[in-house]
Order: sequence, then structure tokens, then C-alpha cells
Amino acid sequence: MLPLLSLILVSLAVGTVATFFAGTRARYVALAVSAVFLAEVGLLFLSYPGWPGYNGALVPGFAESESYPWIHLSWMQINYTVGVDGISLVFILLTAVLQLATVVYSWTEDRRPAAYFGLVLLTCFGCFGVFVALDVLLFFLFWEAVLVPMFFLIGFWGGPRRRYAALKFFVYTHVASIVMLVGLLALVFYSGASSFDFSAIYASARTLAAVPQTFLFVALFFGFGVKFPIVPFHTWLPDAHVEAPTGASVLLAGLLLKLGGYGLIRWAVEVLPSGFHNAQPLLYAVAFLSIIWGSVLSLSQRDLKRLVAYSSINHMGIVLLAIALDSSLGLLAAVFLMFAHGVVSGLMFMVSGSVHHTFGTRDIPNVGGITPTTPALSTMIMVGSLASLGLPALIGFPAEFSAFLATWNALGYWVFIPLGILVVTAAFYLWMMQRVLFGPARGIPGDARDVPWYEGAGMGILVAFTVLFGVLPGLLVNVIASSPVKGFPGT
Amino acid sequence: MDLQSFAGPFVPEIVLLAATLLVFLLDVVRVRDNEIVGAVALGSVVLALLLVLADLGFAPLAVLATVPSSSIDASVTGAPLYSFTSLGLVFQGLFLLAALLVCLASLSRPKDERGAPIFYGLLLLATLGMVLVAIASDLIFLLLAIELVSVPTYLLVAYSRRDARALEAAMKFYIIGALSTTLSFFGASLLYGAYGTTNLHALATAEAAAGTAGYPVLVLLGYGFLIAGLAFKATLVPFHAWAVDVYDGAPTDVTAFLAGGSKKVGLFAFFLVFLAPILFVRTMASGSPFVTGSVAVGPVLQITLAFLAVVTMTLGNVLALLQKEMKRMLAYSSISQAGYMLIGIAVGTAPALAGATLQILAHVLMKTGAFLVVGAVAALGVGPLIDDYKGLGQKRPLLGVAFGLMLLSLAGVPLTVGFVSKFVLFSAAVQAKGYFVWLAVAGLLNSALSVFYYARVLKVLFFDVAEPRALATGAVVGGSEPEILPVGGLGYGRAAAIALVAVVVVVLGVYPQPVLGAIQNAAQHFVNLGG
Amino acid sequence: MTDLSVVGFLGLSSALLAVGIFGVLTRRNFILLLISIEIAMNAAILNFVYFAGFLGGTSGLTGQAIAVVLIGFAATEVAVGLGIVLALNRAKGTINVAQATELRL
Amino acid sequence: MVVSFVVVGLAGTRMKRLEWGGWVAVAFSAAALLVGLLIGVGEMLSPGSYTDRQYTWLHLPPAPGAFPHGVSLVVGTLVDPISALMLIVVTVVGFLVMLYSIEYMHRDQGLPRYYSELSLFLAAMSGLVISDNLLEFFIFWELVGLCSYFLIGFYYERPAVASAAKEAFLVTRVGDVMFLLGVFVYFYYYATSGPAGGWAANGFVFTRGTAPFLAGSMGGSSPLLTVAGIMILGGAAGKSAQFPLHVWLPDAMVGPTTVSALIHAATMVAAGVYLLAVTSLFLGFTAVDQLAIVAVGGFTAFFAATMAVVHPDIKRVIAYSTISQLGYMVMAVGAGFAMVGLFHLFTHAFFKALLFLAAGSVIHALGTQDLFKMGGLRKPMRLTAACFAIGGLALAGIPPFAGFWSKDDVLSSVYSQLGAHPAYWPFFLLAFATVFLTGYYIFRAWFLAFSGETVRDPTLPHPHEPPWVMTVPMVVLSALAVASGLLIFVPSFQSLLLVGAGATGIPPTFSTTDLLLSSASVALAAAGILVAWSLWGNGRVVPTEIGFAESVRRLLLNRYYFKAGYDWIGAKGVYTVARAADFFDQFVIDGTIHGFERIFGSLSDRLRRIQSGFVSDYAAYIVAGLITVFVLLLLVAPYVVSRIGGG
Repeated sequence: MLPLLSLILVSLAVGTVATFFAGTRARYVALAVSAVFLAEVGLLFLSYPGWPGYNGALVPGFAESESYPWIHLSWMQINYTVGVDGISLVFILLTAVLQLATVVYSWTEDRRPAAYFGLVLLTCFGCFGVFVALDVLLFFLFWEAVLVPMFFLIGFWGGPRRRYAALKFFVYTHVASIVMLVGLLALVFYSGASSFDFSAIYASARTLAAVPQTFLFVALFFGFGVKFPIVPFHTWLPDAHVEAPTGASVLLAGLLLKLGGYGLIRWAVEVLPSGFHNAQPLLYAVAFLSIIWGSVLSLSQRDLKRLVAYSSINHMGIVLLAIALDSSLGLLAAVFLMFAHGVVSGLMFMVSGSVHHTFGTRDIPNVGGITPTTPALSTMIMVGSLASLGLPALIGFPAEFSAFLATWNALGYWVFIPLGILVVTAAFYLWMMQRVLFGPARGIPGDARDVPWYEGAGMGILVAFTVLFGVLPGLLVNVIASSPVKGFPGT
Repeated sequence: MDLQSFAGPFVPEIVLLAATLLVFLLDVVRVRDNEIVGAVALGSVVLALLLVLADLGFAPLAVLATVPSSSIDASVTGAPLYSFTSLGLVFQGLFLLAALLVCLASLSRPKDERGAPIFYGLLLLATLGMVLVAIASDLIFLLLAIELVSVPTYLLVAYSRRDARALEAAMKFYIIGALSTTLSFFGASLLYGAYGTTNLHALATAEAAAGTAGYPVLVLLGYGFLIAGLAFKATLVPFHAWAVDVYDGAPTDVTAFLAGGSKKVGLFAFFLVFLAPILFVRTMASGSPFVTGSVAVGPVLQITLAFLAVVTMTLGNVLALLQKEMKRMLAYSSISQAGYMLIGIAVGTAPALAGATLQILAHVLMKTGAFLVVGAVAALGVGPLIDDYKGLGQKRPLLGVAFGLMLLSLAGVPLTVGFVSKFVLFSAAVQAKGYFVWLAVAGLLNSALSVFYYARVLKVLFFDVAEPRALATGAVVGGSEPEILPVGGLGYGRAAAIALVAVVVVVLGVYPQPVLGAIQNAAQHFVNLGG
Repeated sequence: MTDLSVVGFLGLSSALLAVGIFGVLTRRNFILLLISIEIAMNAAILNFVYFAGFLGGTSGLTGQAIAVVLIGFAATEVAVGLGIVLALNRAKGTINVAQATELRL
Repeated sequence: MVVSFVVVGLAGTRMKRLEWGGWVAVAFSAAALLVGLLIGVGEMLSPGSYTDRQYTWLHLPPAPGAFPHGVSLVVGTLVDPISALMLIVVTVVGFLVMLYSIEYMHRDQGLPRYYSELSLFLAAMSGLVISDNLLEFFIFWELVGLCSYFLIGFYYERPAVASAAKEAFLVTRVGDVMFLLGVFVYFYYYATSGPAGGWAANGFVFTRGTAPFLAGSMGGSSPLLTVAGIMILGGAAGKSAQFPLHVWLPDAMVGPTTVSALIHAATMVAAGVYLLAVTSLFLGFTAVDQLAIVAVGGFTAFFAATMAVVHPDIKRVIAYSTISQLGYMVMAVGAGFAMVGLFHLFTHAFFKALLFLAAGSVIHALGTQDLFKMGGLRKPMRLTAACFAIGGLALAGIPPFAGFWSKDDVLSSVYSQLGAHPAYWPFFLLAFATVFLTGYYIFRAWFLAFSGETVRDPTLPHPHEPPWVMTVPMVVLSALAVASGLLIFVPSFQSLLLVGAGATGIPPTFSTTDLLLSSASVALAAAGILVAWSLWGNGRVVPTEIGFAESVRRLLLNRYYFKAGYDWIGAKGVYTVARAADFFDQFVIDGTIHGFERIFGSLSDRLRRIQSGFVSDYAAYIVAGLITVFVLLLLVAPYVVSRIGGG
């Protein structure tokens, strides 16, 4: 069988390097790489046994898995092990889609385009690696490989306070990833796993006593949680988003936050059931806090990007809640929500960027009534906002519906918190739309034109997916559902 | 003539000694050409390295093996001064690697008024001392071997007699070094007084045998003096202050040798001196007013060393953050790296020793390479400040990339050897469980901190725009004659050394298995022997 | 180690060490520093000699041998130190270590 | 079948750029009308449920707990008598409004947007009506809300319009959230009931017309079900503008009058009542729920009517009347007579659409909505005046107009339940009193607009009758406003109202109580009309700036300060909290970190100074280090080891 995953990794790596050295033609190379990547991901889907139809049968283990010895010492067995299951497939698709959309959207980036596109590709390469890696070292390697390009993207192409933002981003996420690494190492050594492979850890860690499991889980939760980000370790996010260039914001919100969720599911929830169980109250508390905090803070934001950033905190809080429910339904909802949020927040950051490019400001009170000037952009803003506040027929609805159904099933009336917060979410999006899209024109420069084709195309890709999976969520959900949810006794 | 039957197991040492003598002889006969003398030195170092590798069992070199495989890792009986352990041989290889890199780069040295033989002679002498350290199994032998490293390096720092900065550095180096030597010997005398032996293994055995009837205060004081004395060489905080000034003031190639080579001597000395008591001495009469009953010297040493490790890496990093000069920043980074390496002995398990050894190997490569680059860049007329490096990566992309790789490796970025070594080291600390997990956390947090100053240099290298005055390609500033060296002003030797480092840093970062496997086996044997 | 003479002797050698270190800390003249270090070194040598006598036998011989080696080594070290003194004096015109603080911070 | 309705929407959307887009939309809505009528007639001829499952939208895996067989979410269609009834309402009113728009809107910009949104609005409403499960219902429900958001905000350049659209969406959103929670509770509670695999695995499909779940084997009135019922009521209250979520509807008048007509008659607000009816017929409400529903309906009917009494804006008067009438419908459903509520919805749709179109005609002619600027329109706009009068009579409940029959049914059905609980009494009385108010306010509006000699504000243009595309719908609706009530005497129409064993359709009975009740309500309505005539007839205008009456009037005009209160909660309360949270984020959380940073910075600067360059200092550090090592070795480490046992 074709080593498809390694092939994708190699092609992405080669493409990334080529982009770095492609000079002014970098964007063409990047586009080609992204298109090839998307095609390869398509192949991956086609060859995945759980797709397209969910026939009730679970696909056990990991598909497309490859394993080669890497570092073998008497006390440390590290392999190059990769593989996908339904959960990672969804994230891989998200990676491919966002990469393509970002490359297209940033088409005319003229400040060191080679480095810019190279770093964008590198980020996506790292994310892809994180989603396929099934070995602690490999996982951590890719995890870090995401951090560095993002640091440079923010620090070099960012806004006026970019240095501060990049530093803050780096400190927070790096400290978290250190805690994560120690947690993962402790997971290996305390459980006595025979190797650093996921399967070995999975086999041995579940037999650990509840107390060490709890310690390990909390450490891992912190490590992954900062990426989520969980309140009160979230303040890096708004700053990073606001200062980052649009492309980086898209990847940051669309992919980097998902790394935390994916990592938590794969490396903590699935392998440490007792620890997870003991830590559930903590997760609930953090999730509810994040949901409320993110939403309430969104209300008070003037900067469009900051608003979207805080709403991300809110949405990721719902994801955390869904994970914390300890049910396969909740997990499915969490994964689906993350995909939805990836696409929608990507779209929202793109429109924020376009608003900035077109009107020279993202300050909500300073720009308004833009609809007659820029109908296409307004439509995109509307689609993004509506999807974000969970309107049916767009991707946010089925995802949130599943999450809330699962929450109700597990927690009962507690679901009223996230449900009630939906009203606040709707409030800040509607208020934003009222001020920016409608009303009399304010702060519109005379030369304002509707978005250029490439920005429109970039957003269009995401809109297409927003609608596609909003109308036909089964296409995606069946893939997730086909994976045996390993950590839960109910299945 | 059969070398082996003539020299016994000491062939690498003999080769180095012979080369040293030959080099000084060349001075006498007034052959002072840098290339010729350098080639002799380089050749001897390469030959010694090959011999060591052969002794380690590197198959393609089997014909060169000088140490009978039966004597490697053989148990230590009686009270010999030396023993061939595979970890010792590994360290011989590391020391020779550092010497090799410096010799290689020095082939591109500008001519100087004193001629090459003195330089290479001292270098070889110090290398000989390092190689002897690696096989020491007697405390006094070890300390004298360290002195054989120290004394030539004092002179190497002071070698260009007119440079006031270098002489100031030599003065500090000498005073602090001599003081530390004194402390070491004083500590050794106390240990000798307690058990009547200076063999490291015998000392630990005697301590263990004495148990609660031993001399805890005397022994602990002895170890205390030894820690202080050896910490000078290993640049542990607060015994580090000399290192920054000396690294800064010394000629850059000498700095490369000091940071990359001789400093590791101190760390290996820690391995040799402290592993045995850590492994063996688990119980002893209390020497502490706080604790009644018996107390174990091994864990006490571990905690002390762990404390020193954390302090060293933290302060090294914090101070590196504030530096504006490239060499001083690298000096502090070198100090903090010593803290990581000390984790290995503080944890005291075979995996940890292996991790620390790999970290030392990585550091030999990265730090030697980095200082060689700094020397090369200085030769191109770039100033000593980090800001003077602006735009280097754009004007000299290959040099910039090589330097960048070394910095990334120092920062522990994946796919470089610096990452693998830290990963193995910290994994080992976690694997040892208990409070060592916190050592790993401290180490990792520190490596996070360290990223800042490396990233700043990277930013300066690649993102900042060069100032117009810098980078007159090939012009040797301050040299007696404007001499344009090949390879863009670097010279073949230096370029080769830098390239070698860059390549190895990446290769070992991607696939460390062969080297790491060998180190792991060596460390395991070392622990099995009991140090 | 209840032998009072041992304690007393260690007290003597420790005092010698302390004097040497005190000298290193307070003197500014490079030559005086060298002398201070030698005094401290002699404390260690004295220890070896005393312990050699105290232990007796083969172990005692070892200590005496070490003492002899150390005396030689100390001489070598001082020679190197004096070389540096000379060079420093030539370069800076002074051997006051307090005036050699160009490398700092 | 659902396809045809989706096509209306999509096709309408496609026609964006074309001049004749309006006519295309009209054509499609005519087609929809045809289909709707066919379905209606079909149901009349052979009543029954016809389901047509088409697509499993989402299948969620089994979850331990409530969903052992997984959860199927499907999209399908269900045609049964009540959906047929609703379909007729939606398609008839939709078609007429569409037709009317051709003239009414022809001067406006952005017509393609208007027609596509209008088409989508109708499509979504039709989809809602024929959904075969609660989730699908919810999806279309949200789409209806979205379309109303767009249509209310049609003149989005005006700040008030943008604000009203937002308000409508947001307030109904509160209801939506409650609805969703209600759905969850039902899904959870009944997940395993029903045929093989349970309700959850079968897609939560309705089986209306048989006994409701509640009355069946699952039975009982658990607190959970009560909560579910209240939540559904909340959802319906949001959409149908019931107290306390009524605030959005009057503000929504800023949209085009056609949109108001559609929202008030057939689409948006009808959805809430329809939801209650469907829930009542399929799942059933507990007794507590019923009381709550009756209370909300009865109170809202009166509450809204009082506000209509003083309002000077013709459209707002009609808007308050809608809220009031919706209160009746809700009340009927709550009393257990879902079909009565729907019958009132049916008749109300026609006369309310008629009132709006007639009002629209006036506005079209004069360009103002202020009643006090109008007057004397009876002469130049004879047809409009007649239509408005017919609508008014129907609204007031004067026989034989449609409103009489349905409102009478509502009152008598609630009356029949008065024995169930004494708490029904006050709400019944409120509803009864509302009859008087209704007669008064609608004829106050009529007299103000149409009686008298001339238009009061001379600056307004000269009024004239609108062209045929506007009058034809009015005439048709007038006919329906007269006739639709009488349909109750047609047996085949009755069959539409007689669904389900648990539900009671009300063919008119002529018992003594019934006749007494009817007479009383007619008398009340007539009294209201008379009072209106005496105060406002013949162009009279009553001065209102007097003492107590003035303060009452101000209270009513300010809608009991509900809107102001909500705005205050939103703007001052929540927003202040949000600002405070933002402050906390920026200054407390980040401030802590920056504080550490600063401490760290100054510390490291001091540390730097230890590198003095003076070699004696370095020696001193070594001595200090030596002492530290001794302390560690002799004091600290042994102590630590004795505590942690040697690591």
C-alpha cells in the first residue's frame, strides 16, 4: 500500500522548502502545494474505510498507519509512527482547506512573499504532522514546528504592537507546551509504556492508578488548554490575533486552537480515563468560565478582530465542555465544532482583514453602513456572523446542536448556560452587523472598492465549506463517528 | 613497528604527546608556517580520534584498535590510576572532536608574530590533558590531568602578548583557576584523610563500608571543596564569573576551545567523582545538626548538585537575556548549558548520564561552531555587538544559515541535535521519577527562556536590515596585512569546520540513533561499574 | 576521629587555607595574590603530609608521594602565573588587578 | 414536495439582477399557491397524515444514557390537516402580498434582494409547516427568523431600521434558545418511546393525529415535561411576540408594509402559535403548562390592546392588535383547543393581511403613518376605506365577519375549561375585556384616517386609489375576511379542524351559554366601536393633555417602559459588565503578568551587576559558593533527604 501519510508529509515539506526559495514566484508554488495537499487529503478520505457512508460499523485503530524505528534505547523506544482515524481526518481536511484559503487570500502579499508563504505552509505542515503523529516525540516535534513559524508571522508581518503580541504568544504557548511535554514524558515513564507510541501508551496508561492519572491529566490539560485557550490563560489570544497578519490570524484561530482540542482528546482524554473522570469538575468549571467570559468580553470589543478572537474563546469553551462530558456524542460534537469553528473563524478573520484593507480600520464604531459600497464583503460578514451564531443551514448549527444535545444528555439543566450565552453571542454579532453593515455610511474612504478577487476567493472557499457541511453535515460526522471512541466505557 | 606493543593501550595519548613534541621541535627548527604546523596538529588529533573510535568498537576502524576490548569496562580492582571505560572513551572522542574543530578552523588563522607552533603545541598539550582526564580513575590523577588542561589554556588565552583584554582575561582565568585548584586539592586531602585512598571507586566503597561509623562531616566537607573546585572548570554558578570575561577577552578560537572543549573536562570530572558515591553511599552517620540518625551521602550529593544545576541554568539564561555582546551572550548561554548537563549527574541514572553526554556532545558541536562563526565574522570586520550582526543572514546566507542552525540547536529547536539531547536528558529525568521530574520542568522552562536571546540573534541575522558600514568582505581588520582568504574570507579550514558542525547538528538531530545508542551503552556500562 | 590532635591539625591547615583565601580576596597586587594562593595550596599539601603520617602504612606512602608531586606542581603553576604577571605588566603597565576590569557586565 | 418550496426561494434568489424579478417571484408564489391549495383540497377530501421521508440529515452515534440507539436527525415532509390549513394561509397570503408588492415597492432600491428574501421567507415558512419533526421545524424556524431579520432591515441605511431588525432577531433568539432546550428535553424524555429503536433513532418524527405522547403510555406530568412545555412556550412567545418577549414586533413596523403584512398574517408570528399547536397535538402539555400558556395568552391579549388604544401610528395600532390577537390564539391552544387557535390564526391571517394592505394603501398614497395627519380619506379612497372597515369589523368580531366565528370559538373554548382551574378566570376576563378594546382601537384608527372632511396635514400629497395590483389583493382578502369564518359550516373544511382524538375541533354549537357568550362579546365589540365613534368620529380629535389620562397615555405610548427597560439591561447592565470584564482582562490578568515581568526585569538588571570585572569579587563569589555548598551538603540536603526519603 502507498505510504500516503508520509507522502503527504514529504510533499508538504518539499513544497514548503521550495516556497522559501521561490522568491517572487512563491505564491504560485504555495498555491500548487496547497492544491496538491488538498487533492492528497481527498485521496486520504477516499481510501478511508469509514467514508462516506456510516454503516454503524466502527473502523478500529488507525488507518494508513506506518511505523519505523527511530531512536531505540533500552529505556526509550521512539518510532516514526503515523496514522489517521476519523477524528484526525477531520482536522486534516480543515488544515488543507485553511491552507488553500489562506494562500489564495494572501495572494498579493508583497513583504517578503517567499518567507511569508513559506511560513504559512510550514505552519500547516506542522499542524498536519500533529494530527497524524502517533508517537510522543513526533507529536511534540510537529507541535513545536507550528509555534516557530507562527511566532515569525506575527512578529514580522503583524500590526503595530506585533513584538509584544508575538512574545506573549510565544511565552504562553511555549510554557504550556513544556508542561505538556513533561506530562507526556511522565505519561510514558510512569505508565511503563513499552514505547513512545500512542498504542503502547494507550495500552499501559489506562491501567495506572487514579491519583497519578489525575496529576498527569491535569498537567496535560494545562498544556493543551492554553492553546484552547482556557480562561484565565487566554489573554495571549486577542493580542496575537489583533496584531497578526490576516493569514496568520486565520491559521491561528482555525488550526492552532484546534491543536489543543485534538491533543486533549488524543493524548489525555483517551488514555487517562480515571484522571479525566476525576478532573471533570475542573474541566466543567473552566469550560463554563470560558464560555461566559469569551462571550461577555466580545460584547465590549471595538476592534473587529478582537471581537472575533473573544468569540473564539467562547466557542472553544463549548468545545471543552463537549469534551468534558465524557460521552462519545460529546466528543463527536467537540470535533465537529472544532471543524466548524475552524472554518467560520477563519472566514471571520478574513473579513476582518478585508474590512481593514478596504476601510483602513477595524474599529467598529468608526466604520459603518458599508453594505452599499462593498456588497460582497458585507455578504461574507453576514454569512460568517450568522454561521458563528449558529444559524441552521450553516455549519455552526449542526455542530452546536450536537454539542448542546450531548450537554443536556449528560448535565441536564446546566446546558442553559451555553444556550443562554448563545443569546449574548447573537447579540454581539448582530450589534456588530448593525453598526458595520447597516445604518448610514460612516468612515468610508472615497476610493473604497469591494474586495479584490483573491480575497473574495479565499473567503469563498470557506463559505463553500460552511454551507456544504451546514446542509450535509453527515459527510463529516460519519467520518468522526466511524472512529471508535476509545476512552469511553459506553461504546 | 607495532604501535600497540610499544605503547600499550595509550596509543592516542602517545600520538598527541608525540605531536606536541614535534610541534615544539618545529618551532626550534623555525618551521612556523601555520599550514604545516596546523596540518601536523590536525593530523595527530584526527589520528587520535580514529584510534579512540576504533577502541570504542567502531567497526570500520577495527584494525586500529589499541585498547583490548577485554580491558574496556573491566571492573576496577586494586587502585589503578586509570581505567578504560567506554564512557571515558566516548569523552575522549568528544574532547578530540572539539580539538579537531579548533585545529581545522585554525588552519585559516592569520599569521601572527609568535608563529604557529606555540599555539598548536599548547592546544595539543591541553588536548592531551583532556584525554587523560577521560581515563582517570584516581582523584589525584584526575586533578593533575585537569591541571594539564588548565595550565596550557591559561597560556593560550594570554598567547597574543599584546592584547590587553586577552591578558586581563588570562589573569582572571589564572587567579580563579589556581584558587579552584587549591580548593580541589584541599578537598581531595580531606577525602584521603578520611579513608586513606584516592582511588575514586575505592573511596566510594570505603564510604559505603564505613556506613554509620564513617566520617560524615569530613567526607561532606571534602566533597564540598571538590564541588567548588570542579565547578570552576564546569562554569557552574556562582563559580562562573571568570568564564564570561575570559570567553569574551580570549582570542575567539581559544574561546571556542575553552567553551567547547576544556569546560567539558569539568563536567566529566563531576561524573567521575560523584557517580560512585551517588550510586553506592546510601547510608552514613548524620553530619547534620538538623537530622539525627543516619543520612545518605548519595542523595545529599544529588540534591546539592540538582540545586546547583537549577541555579546555574536559570542565572545563566537570565543574564544571557541582557547581553548585548555576542561573545558574552554565548558565554552565558554556555554557562546555562552546563546546568543542563549537571542534571545528568544529579539524576545519576544511566539514561540521564547518556542524555548529559549527548548534551555535551551537542554543546561541543554547537558552541565550538558558534564561536568559530563569531571568529570568522569578526575577521570580516563585524563588531562584537549582537546588533552589529544585522543583515548578516542576507549578505552571507550560507554563513547565516549555519550560524542560525547552531543557534536553533542551542535553543533546542526540533530536528537539531540540541533538541534531541535535551529531549533525552529531560526524558531521563522524568524517567527517574520523584523530584527529578521537577528538574526536567526547570530545565524545560529554562530552555524556553533561552529561546528569547537566541531568537533575538536570529531576528538580527535575518530580519533586520544591515547597516551600510559593516561587512567589508574579506578585509581582515587589525591584521598586519590585508589578506583575502578563500571561501568569502573564511578560509578553507574554518569554512570546513563550520560546515561540518552545521551538517552534523542536523544529521544527529534527525537520526541520532547510532551515536545515541553507543552513548547509551557506554553510560550503562559506566553505571554498572559504579563510576 | 575523636583524636584531638587531628582536630587541632585540621584547624591549623584550615587556618592556613583561610589565610590564603583571605589574601586572594583582599590583595590587589598580582604577586601577592600568587603568594596567597601558594599559602592556600600549602594547606592542602600539609594535609596530605599529616594524613599520610596519621594513616601510616601503604596508604600513608601514597599521601607523601602526593605531597611531593603537589609541591612540584605548585612551582609550575607559579611559574606560569609569573609569566602572565610579566605580560600583563608589559601590556597594561600595572599588576594591580583592580585596574584590570575592562571586561565586565 | 418540499423541493417546490425550496425552489421558490432559490429561484427567487437567482433572479436577482433581472428587472422582472418581481414577476418571477410572483409566478413562483402562484405556483406555490396552487400546490398549497391542491394539498388543502386533497386533505379536505381525504383527511389523514402523509409523510415523505427523504433524507437522514445527521446520524449521531449512540450515547450512554438517553440515546442507546443513536440519534437520527432527518429532514422529511408531513402533510396532515393542520399543515394543510397552515399551508393555505401561507400560500394565499404570500401570493397576495407578493402581487401587492409589485406596485407598492416599485420605487425602492434593492428589489431583487427584496423578492429573493421574500421568497425565501415564504419557502422557509412553508418548510416549517410541513416539517415532520421538531428539529427540522427548528431549522426552518430559524430561517424564518433570519428572513424576517433581513426584511425588517430592508431599509438598512436608517439607524432605527438596523436597530429594529437586530432587536427582532435578538428577542426571538431568546425564545429560540428556550425552544431548543424544550426540544432537548422532549428528545431526552421520549428518546426510547415509540416504535422499534425508539423515537431518537427514528428521527423524532411527529405522528400527529394519533394520541399525543403525553396522553399515551409514557403519560404523567413529570416536572421535566413541565419545563419542556414552558420552554416551548418561551420559544413561541419569542416568535409570536407574547409577553414578555413582545417588544420587537411594534418596532418591526419599520420594514416595508408588505413585510409587516406577511409577518403579521402568515409567516413569522404564526410560527409561534403553530409550534404550540403542534406540540399540543403531538406531545401534549401538562396542566401547569396549560395554565401558563393561557395566562401568557390572556394577559398579552389585554396588555397589547391597551397599548393599541393610544398609538398615533396606523401600522403600530395594527401591530398591537396582532399581538393581542395572537394572545387569543395562544390562549386557545393553552386551553387544549389547538385547532381553535389555528382556526383563529386562519381567519386572522386574512383580515390582518387585509388591514395591513389597506393601511399600506393609505401610506402609499400619503407617505405618512401618522393617524393624526390623515383624515377624510373615505372619499378619495373609497375602496380602501371599505376594505379597512371590513378588516376592522372582522377584527372586532362582528358577525358575520370571519373574526367573529373564530374569536367566539376561542372565548367559548376557554370558557369551557374554566372549571379546570380557578386561575383561568382572571385571564378569561382579561380576554373578554379585550374585545371591547379591540372594537375601540381599530375603529379609532378608522375614524381618524377615513372620517372627516379633509386630510389634516395639508403638506401631504393628494390621496388617490392605488392601481389594480394593489387593489386586487385587498379585494380578495376582503372576500376572505368575510367568508373564511363561514367556512366552518363547510363539512369538508371542518374535517381539517377535527384532528386527533385528544384535540377538540369546535364546530359552532348553539347552546345557551354559547349564545350568551357570543352576544355578550358582540355587544362589547359594538360598544367599543360606538365609543370610538363618539370620541373620534367625523374627524373629531380628542385633546389628551390632561392630568391622569396624560400620564396613562405616556405610559402606554412608552409601552409600559418595557423596551426602555430591556435596552437599559442590554446597554447599561450587560454592556457595563462586559466593559468591567474587559478591564479585568487587560489590567488584572495581564497586569499580573506584566508585574512579574517588571520585577523580573529589575532583578536581572541587578544580577548583571555582579559581573563587576574585578577578579577579587569573582574569588569572593567562589568563597560564597563554597559556603553555600557546605550549607547545602551539611544542613539543607540532609534535612530534605530525611523528609523525602532519598529521591
